[in-house]
Amino acid sequence: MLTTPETAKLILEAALLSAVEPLSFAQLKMVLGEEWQNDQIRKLLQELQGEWANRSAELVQLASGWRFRTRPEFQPWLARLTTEKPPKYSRATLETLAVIVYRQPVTRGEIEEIRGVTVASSIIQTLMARGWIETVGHREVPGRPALLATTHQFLDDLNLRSLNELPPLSELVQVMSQESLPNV
Amino acid sequence: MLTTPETAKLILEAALLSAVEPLSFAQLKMVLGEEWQNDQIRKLLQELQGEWANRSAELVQLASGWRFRTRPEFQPWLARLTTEKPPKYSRATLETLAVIVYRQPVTRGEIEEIRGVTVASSIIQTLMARGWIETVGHREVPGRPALLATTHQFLDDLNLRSLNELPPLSELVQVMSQESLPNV
Amino acid sequence: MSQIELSVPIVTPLAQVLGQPFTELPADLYIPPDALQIFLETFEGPLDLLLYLIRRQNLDVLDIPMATLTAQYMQYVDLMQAHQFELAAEYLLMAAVLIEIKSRLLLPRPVVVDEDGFDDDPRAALVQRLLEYEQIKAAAYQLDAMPVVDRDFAWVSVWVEQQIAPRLPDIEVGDLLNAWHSLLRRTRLNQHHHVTAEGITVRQRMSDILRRLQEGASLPFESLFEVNAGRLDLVLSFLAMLELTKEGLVSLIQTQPYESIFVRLAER
Repeated sequence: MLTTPETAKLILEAALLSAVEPLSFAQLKMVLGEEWQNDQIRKLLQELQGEWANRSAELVQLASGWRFRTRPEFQPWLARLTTEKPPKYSRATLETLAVIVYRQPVTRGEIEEIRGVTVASSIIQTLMARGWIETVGHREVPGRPALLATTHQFLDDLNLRSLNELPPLSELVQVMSQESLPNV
Repeated sequence: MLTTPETAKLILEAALLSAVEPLSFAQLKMVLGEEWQNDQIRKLLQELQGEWANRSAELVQLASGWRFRTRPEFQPWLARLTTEKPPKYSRATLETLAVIVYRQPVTRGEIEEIRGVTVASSIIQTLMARGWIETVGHREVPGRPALLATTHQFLDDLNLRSLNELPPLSELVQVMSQESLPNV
Repeated sequence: MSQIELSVPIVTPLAQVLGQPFTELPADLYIPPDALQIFLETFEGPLDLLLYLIRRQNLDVLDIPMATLTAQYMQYVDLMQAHQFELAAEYLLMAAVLIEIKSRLLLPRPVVVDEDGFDDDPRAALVQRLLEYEQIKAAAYQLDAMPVVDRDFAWVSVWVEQQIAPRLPDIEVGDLLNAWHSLLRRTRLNQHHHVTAEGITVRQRMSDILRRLQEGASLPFESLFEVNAGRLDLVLSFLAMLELTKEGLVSLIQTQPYESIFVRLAER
C-alpha cells in the first residue's frame, strides 16, 4: 500500500493513540511497512510531537518506546473520574526504591545496610506488584540473595527514557528540611 | 477552578483520550465541574468533533457515552501490531485451489480424481465465499456437476495480472524432479 | 547498654545483634501511645534519627561531637525501649556503635595514617553511612516529586474499532505452487491418474469462454476472439475452444457450409 507522508503520520498517530503499551521504533516501522526509512519515520515522529504541543496530550519517548500521555496539568480534572486514589508510597517504600534505583543491582541485605533498618517483605512485594522492580539474578554468597533492579516499566511510568535522566546522587544532597518533625 | 472554554475543551479531550470506557455526559460534566452548563458542554463536544475531523481518530457518541476511536481506514495498519498469527488455509484447501487454478474449468469429481481423496463441501464453500472461485458452467454428464474456475478477484488478491504469471507446469515438473521442494 | 558487645562491626547485618539482652525491657516508663506512634512514623531508623539530631543542631557531619550526639540519641532509645518498640533492636545496635566510637575517641591513640593518607578517625565509617543515607533520602524525596502515571498523568488509550469482518487467511503464489507440487508428487506415485503438463493460460481461457456462454444461448464463433489482442491471444482462444469441444463442454454449430459458426454450451 502506497502512502503519502501525511497519511503515514496519521497512521502513526492512530497506532500511538490506540496502543496499550509504548510502541517501539521497530513496531512503528512494522506498522508503516518496510518501504519507510528510519530517518523518515523519525521525522514523522518529530512532526507529530510538534503538532501535539499545547494540546491535551503529548507524545513522549520512554524507555520502551513512544506513547501519548495526557499533560500533567489536566490531572486534577481527570482524577475526578476515579474514586480510587493512586497509591501513595511510604517513606520506607520510597527509600527502598531509591536505593534500588541508584545502587542496582542490589540485594535486600545491602538495602538494609544503607537504610540501617530491616526492609519489610511487604515493601519489596509492593514494588514488585507495581512492576517497578524485579529480580535480575542472585549474589553468589550463602543464601544466594536475589539481586533487585528497576524495570523498563518503572522508567515508563515515570516518563523517563533511561536512568540517566535522573539527577546523580551527588547532586541530590540537599538538606531535607525536617523542621516539621515533632520533638519527641 | 476557573477555566476558559478553550481549556475546558482540552480537559474534555484529555479525559476522552485517556478513558478506557465511553464517558457519559454526566461523567464529562463531573470532570468539568458543576459551573458548566449542559449546553456549553455539548457545544464543546461538537467543536471537538469538528477539530478531529480528518484526523487519525474521531470522537463518536455511542449509546453509553462519548469516546474517541481510531478511524476504520487505519485498521489494516494497526492490525500489523497484533501478534496473533494470521489464519491459514488447510493443505486440503490449498491443494483444491491449486487444482482449480491449474486445471480449470474443473468439476469437483475431477479434483477428487487428481487429489485421490474426497473434497469436502466446506472447502468449496470456503473458496467460493472468499470470492476466489466460481461456477462457470456445468459438465453435461449425469448430475451436471458444476465447472469451477478462478475469478478475477483471485488474481487481484494474489496481485497477479493473469495466471500467466504463475510458472508454467512444465517448469514445475522439472523443479519437482529435483526433489528440493518443501513439503507443505 | 554495657551489655552490648562493642566490637560489632558497623557493616554487619543488623539482625545478628538481635540478642537476648534486649528481650526484657524496663516496663516502668510511660510514653503516651500517640507520641510513640508519631515517633514511629517520623523516623526511618537509627540513621534517620541521627541525621535529624545532627541537622537540628547544625552539627558538622564531618566532625560530629560524639558525646553530645550519643547522649541525645540515648534519650530517644530509652523512650523506645520503654515501649518494647520492635525497631528498638536496630536503634540499640546504633547505640552500641555510637558508644564504641565515643570510647575509641576517648582512648589515647597514636597518629596513624592509612595507605590512602587519611587519618584513621573512628567516626569515618559512621559519617560515610550517614552521608550515603542522606543521599538516598534526598533521592527518595526526588522520586516522589516526579510525575508518575495515574497520579500525575494518564496514558492515552483510544479505542480501536473492532474489525467487522473476521481476518481471512492470505496466501501467496508460493503456497499455491507448494500445494501443487505435493499433489503432483503424490499423483506420480499413482500413475493411473493422468496429469499432464498443460498451459495454464489455455485453461484460464476455457473458463472465460464458459463464463461468456452462460450469458447468451449461443455466440458467433468470431465473437469469442479478441481480434486486436494479437496472434498469440487468438491461438490461445482457439486452443481453449478446441479443448472445450474435446471435453464436450461446448458445441460448435454450423448450419451450412461457409455459414457462421455458433458456439454454445453443450447439451445432452
